[in-house]
Amino acid sequence: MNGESREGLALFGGVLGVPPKALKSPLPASRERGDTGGERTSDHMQRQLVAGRPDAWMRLEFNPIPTCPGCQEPTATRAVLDVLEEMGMEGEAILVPGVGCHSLIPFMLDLDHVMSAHGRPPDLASAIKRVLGRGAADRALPLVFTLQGDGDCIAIGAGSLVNAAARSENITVLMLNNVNYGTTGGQMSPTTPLGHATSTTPGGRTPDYGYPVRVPEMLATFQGVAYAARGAVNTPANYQKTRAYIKKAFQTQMAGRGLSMVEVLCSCPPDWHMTPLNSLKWIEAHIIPQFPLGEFKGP
Amino acid sequence: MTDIGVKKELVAGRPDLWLRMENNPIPSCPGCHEPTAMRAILEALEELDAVGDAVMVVGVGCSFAFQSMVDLDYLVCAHGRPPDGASAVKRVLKGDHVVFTIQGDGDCIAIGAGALINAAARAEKITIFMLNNANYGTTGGQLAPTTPLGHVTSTTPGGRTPAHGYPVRVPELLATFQGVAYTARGAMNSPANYQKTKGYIKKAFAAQRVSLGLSFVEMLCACPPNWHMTPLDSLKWLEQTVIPQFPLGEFKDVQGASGKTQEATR
Amino acid sequence: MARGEIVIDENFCKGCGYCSKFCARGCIEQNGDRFSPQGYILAVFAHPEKCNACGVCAWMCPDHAIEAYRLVEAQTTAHS
Amino acid sequence: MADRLFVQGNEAVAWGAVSAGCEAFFGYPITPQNEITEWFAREFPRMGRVFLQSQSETGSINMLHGAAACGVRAMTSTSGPGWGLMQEGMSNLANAELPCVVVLVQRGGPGAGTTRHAQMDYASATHGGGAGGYRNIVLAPASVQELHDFMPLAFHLADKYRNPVVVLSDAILGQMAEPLERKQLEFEPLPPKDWAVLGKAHHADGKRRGISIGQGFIPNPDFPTYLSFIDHLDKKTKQMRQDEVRFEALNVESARLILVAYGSMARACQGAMEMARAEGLDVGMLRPITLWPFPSQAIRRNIREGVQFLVVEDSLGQMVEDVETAVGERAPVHFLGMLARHEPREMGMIFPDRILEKIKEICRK
Repeated sequence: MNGESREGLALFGGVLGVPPKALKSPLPASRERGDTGGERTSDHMQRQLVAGRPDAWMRLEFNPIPTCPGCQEPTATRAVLDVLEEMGMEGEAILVPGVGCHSLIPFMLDLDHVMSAHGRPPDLASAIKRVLGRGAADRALPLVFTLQGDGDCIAIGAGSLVNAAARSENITVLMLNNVNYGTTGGQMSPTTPLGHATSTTPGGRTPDYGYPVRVPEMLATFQGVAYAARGAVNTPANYQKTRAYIKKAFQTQMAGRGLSMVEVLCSCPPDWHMTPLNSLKWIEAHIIPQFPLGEFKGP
Repeated sequence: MTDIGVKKELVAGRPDLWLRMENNPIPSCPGCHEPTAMRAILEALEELDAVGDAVMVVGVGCSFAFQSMVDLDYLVCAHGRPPDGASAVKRVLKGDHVVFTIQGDGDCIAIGAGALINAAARAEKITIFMLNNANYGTTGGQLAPTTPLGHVTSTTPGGRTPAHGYPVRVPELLATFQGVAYTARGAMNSPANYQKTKGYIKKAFAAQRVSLGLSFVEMLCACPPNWHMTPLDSLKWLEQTVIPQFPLGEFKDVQGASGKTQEATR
Repeated sequence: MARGEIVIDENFCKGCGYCSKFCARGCIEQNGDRFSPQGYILAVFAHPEKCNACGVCAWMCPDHAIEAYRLVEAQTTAHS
Repeated sequence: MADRLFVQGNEAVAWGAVSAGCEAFFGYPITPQNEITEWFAREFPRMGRVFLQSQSETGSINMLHGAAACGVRAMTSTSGPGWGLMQEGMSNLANAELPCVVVLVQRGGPGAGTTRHAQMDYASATHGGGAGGYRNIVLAPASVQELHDFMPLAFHLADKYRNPVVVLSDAILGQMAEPLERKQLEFEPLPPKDWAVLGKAHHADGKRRGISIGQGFIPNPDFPTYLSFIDHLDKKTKQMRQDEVRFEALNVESARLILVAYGSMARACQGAMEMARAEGLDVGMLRPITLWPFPSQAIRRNIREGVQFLVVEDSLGQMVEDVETAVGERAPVHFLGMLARHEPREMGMIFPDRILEKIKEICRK
């Protein structure tokens, strides 16, 4: 992917079947944060940007983001980008996505990334951190983080995750937990809560299929894990807390204290067979009780 | 030399389940504790009268050799995959079977971490025995995830430091899973520890029999050749260096398991 | 009270409704009158007078379709 | 920097990697390649280079993926069962077009097989076992010196084509010791790795870099469609087939019988050839050095009236199929496999006199 350009991203139009033509975005093509843009409203007021697309989010001029309506993975990604911007670390950040719905997100981010095989991002991230973070004089320490789904992280990738924790790798693992396999159509994953119906547990998950895995709690038992937390983005308050967790995780990594991990609960309305708004209620009522929010191991 | 009227009674010999290999010793190194651990498991099976129902699933490592030495039905899986094989055996057989795996530490938590974690997540009614000798014995003593800090291996010639990470404590790790009924860690270095470990093994089997969930027992074993020690020194090393980093005891025993254990034992 | 304004990128909106749910002041509506080019029911900035530029709608929009602005008195130094 | 050492084949691999400028090694213990992993564990940290022991071969190959994406020369080594676990990664590395080197020290299969010597991984190394559609250059050294020399070559070819390269050793070569002359090999200059992922702040043009295993699946400016990516792979594969075929031919011009063998078996065959020629038999030998691309042309060029081929492999016959394909119906192809080991035990080897017996048997007919 040499010389990748923004124009190339219009190619997603081919994927989504939308003709790339004159749909004009009302947003200015480029702007600076806090820039008034010279635009004045009629009553001599000026506009100041409060919250927009994060700068690292590349514009897809002709298309929406290729996720389902109400999917919160881009929301979780926004929290990550906000933190990167706050820390001024966008230039040193290397993102390692796995395979799942979130695999598409890095293509839209203006960050260096290496896509991994299903479940293996901790392996790649370990190697990248050790190769680039050798204390060479000509570069700052890289900020290496993975972006994984729940299936990627703890089903197919459990071995990689556990052993990265055992080796106390200085990386950050971000797990977007939508409690099922979203990409393949909503099958049971190890994090599916009891009672949650999926296409492979049509009557709802029962203890016969085991119990949901609580990853931050599990990782907190490792001596080599420095930070483990679980957040959600279903309300503005939870969003802000999650953002704080991610920031702490990144700071833990930059301080070289060991592996840091943040799980983010995300909604998946189509595979839960719910409207987006009902899915937020479902998170509040059925998922958070089985996956308590908070920090489980901290600096 | 027995007097008339006095009968010789065997107190301890080879377990009945140990297949006699008349002309050969057991193919493990002098001082290796893995056959001791196997003896504890076999005795526990006999005491629980579970021999006929037992299926052993073996991984790859020094414990690989048990397949030819133990008079039990067995299945050998790929490196690290015995929890997968055992899960299927338990679910397919459906009856009152006692399905257990024998794995080394590398097999169990390095290459097989994914299989182990997901068997725990599925709350499989199987028992997993991890024989922890703190290194990769079969391939010549390399670093394992369970190598204690300071321990010299052939891939950490200066001793394990935090740069290589910290040793994984598997029973403590598994205890966080809702689907895990019983976890414990025993050692083979003294008669007292042997007896305690056998108790843990029996509880683990009992938890499986009453379908409480996955049960797990780690057994600390000496590996004199790869530790570059005499067998006796290796016992001291186990006592002084390994056990302080791997505390012995039970880490999870879901409510009622102990009570039901007695019942199942009877 | 601070005054605000939001801009919804209609090409990006997928009509999930999170913005209107989390707008504490009820500025955003989805009344089914307007559709995006992809056919989603658009969120509409129906009550600009109520907006206080908190930015929550923009955070909670998974599709990054919203930009929220605060309205401030025009500076004399600002370009005209 | 030429200096002479007396080392095992497995250590020669490590010295070769060092002279190639390898910066990172990721490994997992498996017999019979442990000496490689242990050498790197001992020496690399001292050199300020990266050594990391993975949790499995799946981990090794994916760590290699990460290191290669950073643009450094990185390698791993394994044996048969580990090679099986690496197939996923090999396919992904080929899709992501990442250069790296895998040293495969063969042992007996299938399954866990035996830790003793055999040549059982020819087919999976040359024809691949991951998600299909990729090709790797496979180099087959036959001496400790070549184990050293082929490492810089392998890294060079990997960088040249942005493709993984396999060095196919075996337990005999890995465990035997021979004199080794350490030297720096020179190759044509390579383009800079401006695709490497380093963090956005570290690129001259300020644009991001991305490495994907979904090239062709997820469009990018270089490959907007799947077929455009496949077309690129096709060109690359054809160029490798055209430019990278390597082999060694001994006395083939006039030979009535041509031996075909690679790796440790090529050495046994060379001995057998010399013994046969001393007895007046007109025997030649052709040793493929690249197993893929396979030197089919070289074999075809030597088909003349009355010529026959004898393939010797320490397996049940894998390369023989490629020789048969190259020869077709135009000459008889004979085979001598691992069942011809000199004693019916797993430690046995195929010795030159056993090959000579077979040569005589063929020539007598």
